[in-house]
Amino acid sequence: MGKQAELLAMIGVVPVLASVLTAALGPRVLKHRSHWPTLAALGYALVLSIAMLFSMSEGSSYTAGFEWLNMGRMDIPVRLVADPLTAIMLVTVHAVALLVAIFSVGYMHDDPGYARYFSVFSLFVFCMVMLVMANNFLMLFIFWEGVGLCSYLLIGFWYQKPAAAAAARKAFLVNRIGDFGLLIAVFLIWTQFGTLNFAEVFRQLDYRYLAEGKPFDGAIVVGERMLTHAQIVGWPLLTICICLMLGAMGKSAQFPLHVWLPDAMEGPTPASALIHAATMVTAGVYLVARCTPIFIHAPQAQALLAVVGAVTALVAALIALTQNDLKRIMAYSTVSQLGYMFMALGSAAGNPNLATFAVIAAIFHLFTHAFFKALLFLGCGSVMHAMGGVIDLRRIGGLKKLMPWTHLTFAIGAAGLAGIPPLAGFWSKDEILVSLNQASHGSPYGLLFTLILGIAILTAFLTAFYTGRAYFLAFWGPERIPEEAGHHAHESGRWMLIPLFGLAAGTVLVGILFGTPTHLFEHFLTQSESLPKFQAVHGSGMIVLVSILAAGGGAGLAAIFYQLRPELPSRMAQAAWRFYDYSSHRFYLDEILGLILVRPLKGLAAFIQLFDLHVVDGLVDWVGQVPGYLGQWFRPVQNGLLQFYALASLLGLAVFVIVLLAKF
Amino acid sequence: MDKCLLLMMIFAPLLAAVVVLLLGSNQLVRIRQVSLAAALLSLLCALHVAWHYQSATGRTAEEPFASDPAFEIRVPWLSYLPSPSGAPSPSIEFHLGVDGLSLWLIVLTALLMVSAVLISWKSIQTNPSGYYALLMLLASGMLGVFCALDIVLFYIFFEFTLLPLFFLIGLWGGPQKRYAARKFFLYTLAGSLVTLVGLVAIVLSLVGQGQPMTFSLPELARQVAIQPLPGELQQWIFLALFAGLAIKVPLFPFHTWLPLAHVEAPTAGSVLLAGVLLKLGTYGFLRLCIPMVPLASVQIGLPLVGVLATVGILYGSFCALAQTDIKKMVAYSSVAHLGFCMLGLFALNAEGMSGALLQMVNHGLSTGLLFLLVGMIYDRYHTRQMTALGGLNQRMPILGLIMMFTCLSSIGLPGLNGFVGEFLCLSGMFARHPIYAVWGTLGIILGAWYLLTFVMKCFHGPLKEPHVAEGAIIPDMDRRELSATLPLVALCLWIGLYPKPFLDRMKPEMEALSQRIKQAQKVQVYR
Amino acid sequence: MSQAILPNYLIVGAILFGLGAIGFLSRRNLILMFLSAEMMLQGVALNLVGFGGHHKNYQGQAFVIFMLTVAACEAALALALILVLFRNRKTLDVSVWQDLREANQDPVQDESPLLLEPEMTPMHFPRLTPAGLRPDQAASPEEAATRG
Amino acid sequence: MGSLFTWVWQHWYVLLPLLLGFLAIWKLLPHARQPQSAAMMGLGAAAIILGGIVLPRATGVHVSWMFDLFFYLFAGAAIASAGAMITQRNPVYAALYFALVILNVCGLFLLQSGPFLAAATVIVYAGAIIVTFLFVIMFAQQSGLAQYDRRCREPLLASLAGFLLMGALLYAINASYQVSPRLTGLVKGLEETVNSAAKTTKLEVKDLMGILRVNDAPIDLLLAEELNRLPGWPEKAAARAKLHQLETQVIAAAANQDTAVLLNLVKEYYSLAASLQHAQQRYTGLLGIPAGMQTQVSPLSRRTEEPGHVAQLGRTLFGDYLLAVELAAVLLLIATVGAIVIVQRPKEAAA
Repeated sequence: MGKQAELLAMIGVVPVLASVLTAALGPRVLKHRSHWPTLAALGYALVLSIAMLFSMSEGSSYTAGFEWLNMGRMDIPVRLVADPLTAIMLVTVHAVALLVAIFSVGYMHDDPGYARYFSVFSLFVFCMVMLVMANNFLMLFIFWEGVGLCSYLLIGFWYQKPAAAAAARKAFLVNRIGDFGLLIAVFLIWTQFGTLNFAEVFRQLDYRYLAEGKPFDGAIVVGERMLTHAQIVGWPLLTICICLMLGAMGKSAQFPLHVWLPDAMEGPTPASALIHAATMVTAGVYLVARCTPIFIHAPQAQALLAVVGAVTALVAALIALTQNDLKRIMAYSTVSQLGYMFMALGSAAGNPNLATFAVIAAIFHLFTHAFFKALLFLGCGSVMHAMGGVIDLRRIGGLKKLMPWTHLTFAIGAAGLAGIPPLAGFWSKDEILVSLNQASHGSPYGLLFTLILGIAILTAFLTAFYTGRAYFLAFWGPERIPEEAGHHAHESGRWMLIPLFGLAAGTVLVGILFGTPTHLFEHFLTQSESLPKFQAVHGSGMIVLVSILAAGGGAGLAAIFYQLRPELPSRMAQAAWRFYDYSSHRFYLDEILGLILVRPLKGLAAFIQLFDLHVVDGLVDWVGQVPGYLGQWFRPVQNGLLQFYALASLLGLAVFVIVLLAKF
Repeated sequence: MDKCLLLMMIFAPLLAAVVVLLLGSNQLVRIRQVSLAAALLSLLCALHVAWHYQSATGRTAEEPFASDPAFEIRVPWLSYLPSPSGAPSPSIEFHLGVDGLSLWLIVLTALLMVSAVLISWKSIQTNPSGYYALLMLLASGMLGVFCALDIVLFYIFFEFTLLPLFFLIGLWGGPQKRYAARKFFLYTLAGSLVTLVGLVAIVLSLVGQGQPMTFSLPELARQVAIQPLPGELQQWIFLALFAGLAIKVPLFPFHTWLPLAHVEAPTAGSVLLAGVLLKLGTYGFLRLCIPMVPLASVQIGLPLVGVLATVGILYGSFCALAQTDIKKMVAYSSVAHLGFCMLGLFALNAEGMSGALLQMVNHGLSTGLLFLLVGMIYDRYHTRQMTALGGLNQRMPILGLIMMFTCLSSIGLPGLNGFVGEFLCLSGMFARHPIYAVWGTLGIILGAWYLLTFVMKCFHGPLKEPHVAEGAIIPDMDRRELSATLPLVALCLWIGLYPKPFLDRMKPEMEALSQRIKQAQKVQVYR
Repeated sequence: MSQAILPNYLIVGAILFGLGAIGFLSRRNLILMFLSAEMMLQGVALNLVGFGGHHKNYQGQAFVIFMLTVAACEAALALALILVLFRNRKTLDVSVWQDLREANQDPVQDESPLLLEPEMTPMHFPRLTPAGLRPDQAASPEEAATRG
Repeated sequence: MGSLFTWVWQHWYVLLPLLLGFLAIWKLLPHARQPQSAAMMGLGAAAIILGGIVLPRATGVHVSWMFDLFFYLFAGAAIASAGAMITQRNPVYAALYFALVILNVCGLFLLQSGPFLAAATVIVYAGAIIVTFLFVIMFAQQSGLAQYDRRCREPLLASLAGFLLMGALLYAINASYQVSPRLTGLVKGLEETVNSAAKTTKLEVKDLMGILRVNDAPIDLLLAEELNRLPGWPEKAAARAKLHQLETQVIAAAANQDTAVLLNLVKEYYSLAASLQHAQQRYTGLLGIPAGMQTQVSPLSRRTEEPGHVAQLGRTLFGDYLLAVELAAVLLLIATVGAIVIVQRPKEAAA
């Protein structure tokens, strides 16, 4: 116990130490060596998390912490807890973060905000780590917003650029909408369960869940109130789940709150790789996975989750088809893949026995996705670095020869994303499809999940297609180098290549090592206490075949379109110009949101301002003038005649005395 | 020694005011030094009190206001009747003390005073002796309100704060200063006169119930606990107290004096107005309304304040969103923030009320900081229009950093002070009445919207600054400005990262008060 | 001596007080107003003396003495003030002094003329009885010429 | 309305002289368009005479008729000259009438054994103030009658206000000296019983007990209640003790069915009620003097029991009120200085 607690505390403390150290010493002392604290901390933390992973064999959780807030019934300790789910998240975060940090050393090397970058980077890792180690909803929320802050700071890293500043604000605000939901969920959980502790909440729910089967007519004491079972498992739980889902949608960029993520690409590419691809955006998935015991009781919410995921996956994939900015394609693919994970999480709707498998599928996809998406982003970064910041696919091309290593790793990443076996993406995507397939049989939402399964397969096809498109346009064909590149147009340096290799290796290996072939991941995660009893689901050969066909078909089509017959795409675009227009304008979602949300609110603000100035304040001023008007009425009384005054006072006195006498 | 601390804290500024007036306007340097010394002395006393403060033990619902006896001063002041028998006659007392309700507000006030003196260092050139004397008078008044444990003394200090600020706005303010000062003064005075009626009603109706006459707040609270006032009378008293306090807070429809006064006031005036004077209203609710008329607070306070505060949060946020003047935006944001505060207060449970008290301190720190920083911008560019400014981060990185920090604290980012207060307020309200809390929570989205828009417009993007004198280099924050802001920043961080010590010192009072509310409701049910 | 005399004194005092009040309110001559006020004082003095007699002590009378003193002071100051006022406007009419009215108010004026103009009867001064020498005989012709 | 009428009917003796006086004063005040009429003067005189008949309280113990005569003389003359003073058009005459008022008031002072006071008032007012005023009047109004003396400001309202106030005061005084009608009835009833007992010797215990229980409230209670209206009566405690004693005796007598004792008790009650009635004429009402406010005379002025009003007044003034006398002297001095300063012409104006 003690040892594990120390491990946890160290994992939490080390990155923040690095952050503070870099912030304090960076600009004056460390300067170009500002990355060392971060690298050291991340390396150390990675070792610790792996140690944690291996010592987790018993499936137990460990805690360490102190009182943070204690008032009334609100008792919030800062307490770290580790279970298998956390351990996996920790390893993923630290591994990807370390590699991205190494990449950043090369990528950011002459930026004036070098120290600032690494300071925020470490802070982000700290927040992310604490987010996954939190043992209660409030701490989770705190670090949930913390990662949001870091994301804001990194998107707006080059704050001189108006686009970056606007994107940063947009990200923060859209996230806040999600946070609103999460906060409401926290309040609801607190009032309904009387505690914010995960384990406590889950235990109570479990108890109730068990009681459901029995003839249960008593009341359950929650906090200070007596509630019947129906009162708790009914709408409050559904509301909690929908609010939690809103939070997850904001952070994980689900439709229609996904609009911030593509804009977030204004930040430095490595930051995008870490935050907006591999780790932070998966926090929503983590949250839903963590709260599986709650979601089990609200199948409607789970179904909604799957629908949202499906819509997101499809819409993002469609948009990605026609984007020309390499990073934006990757951003939309991230959105799409997150939608995939949501679909998986939702697939347990009305079928509690499937829940664990669904969570495993989603988390496994999260795990593999972190590797290949970080790889792809870093690849983009490498290209961008070489091309002097230009990643417009219309202006670059044929970089295969110029940047051979980048090309190779990018190809691996792209294949991983497209789901080409035996790379990581294939295995995880396959599991999701299996889970969806299972859901479409024998659950109350079977028909819905059949549709969603279809969408998932379609999305898989589209994913392979646009990934292939990006890959072929960037690396094949005639060599095109924009003039901004200048003397930079060469293969990236050591600092940037080593992480690429590391991530490529991960992309190739993790699927085979941990996935369906070995079931290691499955076994490990099922030790989690909070997950219901595991029931193995066996994939069918049909699904595997369809998956391979979709991936291969998409990639092949991309090869035909952009390599063999380059004139086809423009003809297609002309033929289906309406669709092309919608897609390239992202279905006008930003505009629609602006029209139905932002503009009316701004109008409301202007109206309220005028209302305040003229009605509320006008009323106050009017009331202030009333004495003046009254005074005008009574002015003639002051006529300056001494005797008139005396007469008035004497009459008054007489009346007063008479009134007084009338009482006797 | 300890007994004199409160006296020293309150009267050091008063003494400084006299000295400053005697010095006359010519000795600018001396004036500043004396004022700063007095403010620092007050701060030292306040910190000493906070450090050595011991919560009186055994606090119950009957006796929520037992101040720390180590610092208590109690001297009969105005005797009501001579008592031939030698028994203590009922008298208005000079009764000062510190308890969990006032402790942090006292520290906040003393801290903000130092900042206020420092920020006025160079910007006040006309008649500085008058200015600093008024500032010091204001400090005395504000500290006095928080220390007063006698209902009449409380009211005296409460009204005493009006006058210096009236002159500060009216003499050293902006172009519309006369109108602003007059409105501020008349509006708040009109309300607080009704409050006086309420205060007198509390004392006299307790006497009417056969209790011995007293003006001491702890005594009154005890009497009310033993024999609560009748329900209808409670409601009238509540409404009377509400009239003045709601204007002071200011709650939604009574807020219009605030933006005007803020915009026109000199920077130090704005800082103290937002940082401390608005708290007099919320503090009044906490000190007078809730313990004295608990039943009315539940019966009419909750729906009334709940609706007004919720509307105020959204309304203030939208107004702030529409502003182009930075100071006006901050002023409207105060309306929203105090909406949170009131929401927490009238949750009437320990979480909500402690959140409200913490939020008072937080708002003092964050909004005080915002006004300080806006003042610094105004000192440099002589404009407060967002449209005229842009990309200031490049010119003044430190100012930009602190501004960013302050805005984040103001929008309630976890890890900074604003969050703890808002969270406790809203969660308290959620337990009491979820609908208000949900609407109030929407306010945090809007808060982020207008503050981040302001940061984006003024501090991000390409550099844009109004024309300043030829060849003049706009400097970043200097040491004086840093020393005015950094203590506040540090306190923001501390409260945000580890609020427990702050909350622990107010915990007994809060739990006693919430206990009292519960008792009042129970009595109502079983009657 | 009769004890029930007190109410009678009070009645007389009240009547004097009321009549004095009427005089003060209606008469426009400054001096008459002052005299009316003094008459009100007399009413009060009667009250005091009556009570003193009722209680068989001298407090009432002592108070009246003080009232006398104050009335004397008052008379001195009032006369002085009346003189100053008269010097300024050459009249004793109190209605002339209405400058302290609200701004924008018209001054109050007597609307109707007097029905009876003050009769300007020639004044009759008392004559001394003639005694001694006739002046015109004793005086020199020059003096007589100047007198004529 | 009816109750108002009843009220008016009950108080006609206050209201009627007041109404007459009001009409007279209103009409007599100098109007611009009305000459003063002799009829109105007659009305005023009638008001004074009527008031003189109905208003004064009957003296309790009869004293020398000279005293009453002089009182009526002085009071009537004072009121008449007061009325004449405020209605006079010629300020010189008004001042002279004022002097007359002063002289009459001084006469009243004399009746209240205040010779020094009377003398001082005559000297100060008639001798000093009036003369000075006359000087001023003559100095200021050499040209004869002035416009403003021939019309007055708001005669109706002014007299209304004055008479309202006067009426209120008179009513208060009247009310204060009214014997409770219940007590009057009680005394009358007891008197009848006593008288009838003197004529016939046969009296039933029942009848006597009946008279002792007036309208079902025991006579003790009634008397105790009436006694409570007399806070300032010096013999109150004795009366209460007596009442208590009678109560116990009545109980004993009723138990014994002893007619003679009971009759005796009725007589005792009669004398007690009569003394109460007498006391109420002097002490009841708003002006009843509380027991705590008994006169306190300092040892200084009580040192000698020497007769002589002036000496005692002097002792009071220079004993009890020495400081006040000194202050009054200072006040006089200051007033003198002030008057001189005020009247001084500004130098340039003088030059």
